[in-house]
Amino acid sequence: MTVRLLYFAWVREKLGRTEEVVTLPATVATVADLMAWLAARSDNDQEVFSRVGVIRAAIDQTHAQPSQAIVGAREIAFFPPVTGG
Amino acid sequence: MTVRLLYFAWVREKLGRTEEVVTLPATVATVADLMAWLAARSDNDQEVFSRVGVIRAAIDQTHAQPSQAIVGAREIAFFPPVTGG
Amino acid sequence: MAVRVQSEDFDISRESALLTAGRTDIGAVVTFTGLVRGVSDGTNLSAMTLEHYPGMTEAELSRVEAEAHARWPLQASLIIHRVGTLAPGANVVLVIAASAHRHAAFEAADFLMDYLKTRAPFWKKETSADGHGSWVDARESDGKAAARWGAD
Amino acid sequence: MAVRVQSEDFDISRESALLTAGRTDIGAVVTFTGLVRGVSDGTNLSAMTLEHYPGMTEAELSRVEAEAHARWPLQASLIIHRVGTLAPGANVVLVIAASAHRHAAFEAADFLMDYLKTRAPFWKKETSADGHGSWVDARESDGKAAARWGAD
Repeated sequence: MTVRLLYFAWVREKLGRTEEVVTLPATVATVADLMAWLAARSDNDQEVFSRVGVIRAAIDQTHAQPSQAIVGAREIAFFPPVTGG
Repeated sequence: MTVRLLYFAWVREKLGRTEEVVTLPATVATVADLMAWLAARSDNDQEVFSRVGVIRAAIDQTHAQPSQAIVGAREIAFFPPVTGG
Repeated sequence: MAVRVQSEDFDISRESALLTAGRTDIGAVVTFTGLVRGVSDGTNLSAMTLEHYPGMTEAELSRVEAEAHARWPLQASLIIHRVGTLAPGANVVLVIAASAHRHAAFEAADFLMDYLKTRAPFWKKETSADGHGSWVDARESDGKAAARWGAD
Repeated sequence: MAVRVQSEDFDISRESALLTAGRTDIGAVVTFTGLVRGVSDGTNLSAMTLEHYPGMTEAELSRVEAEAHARWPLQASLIIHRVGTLAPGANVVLVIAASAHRHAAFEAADFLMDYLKTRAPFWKKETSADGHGSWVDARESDGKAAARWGAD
């Protein structure tokens, strides 16, 4: 499965990129799986994606829980808790 | 004691006057006393001032309870419950 | 803190800008605007006329405003109430509460309206489409709304 | 119902007038304006920069607005949120709720702000007077404020 990943705020700054396209192994089924898979890529990724209780995700522009399945997703975003308003 | 009385809204309309100056006997000590004294003047006054639970009063531009003393008042107003806003 | 009773209309942006101009300690501005509705209890209205008690109105609005400042940390506030004859859709009342934080601004504006409605000496007379005039009855719900805030 | 994400400023009166124009069924309009404060946790700020997630922002604001309409009888509503770099004192967000009655308008505007703060994908970065930039942490109090309204 190929999916576009988007990053915002300090997640974007720490990773040093705004977005990327990744091809995932079939074992990556949920948001939590994806975060673990991303964390294993580099020390920098580890620093961001190991923060499971902090980093939030959205699948196709809708908030998603860590347990949520990513099957069929076109776009998955990772970001800190929102601070608008 | 001489005091200016002011009337508003349907109190004003029913009495047919906006204000008047009255000289009160010493026995009229409270707002309730004043309403009873006014009610005794005519059928029209009776119709308005006998409605003790409805008509509100203000002494010198501050809301007043029926039991409140009127001694020293310069201006006493009678009106229906307010409906602004 | 300011209260005004006037026949003229008001401009929300202008009044809000006057309260916040040159300040950077205000994080939240809540405004409430009350308007004349065209239908009252099923009757079409042609106009709403507001009578008030000059002198006491300003005094009572100032007391209500002072009470809000005593209860919430407000940076600024404003109450404008129109009087005279107004058409359906017209502005009647403007309340503004400005604070560092939003909950104080929301609660204070809500409080100002509840207290204004039960304390300020204004009386509404509706004129129906057929020309019949009738004084608006006070609503029990307004008394209950004001009682939410506890004794003062 | 409308949501807008923009870098330009907004005008409260203009937006409010657009919602109420030609209508006589609206008795209450509540507006909330959020502004950039000049001091944050004791630090003087020179600017606030708002980043957002284009597409999701509009979608999420529309969901929040639809939720408010499902909970209260609203005649009209509006959410405008600015993005980009803003100076202290500048407007950040405008929420308007219009209803026949004031309590619905107050509650809906309060709700819209609470939900917007915990749902809409905006992130604030403060720039201090000495040029240091830091991302604003989410406040636990905002989560508690949103939880006041119960599950949706």
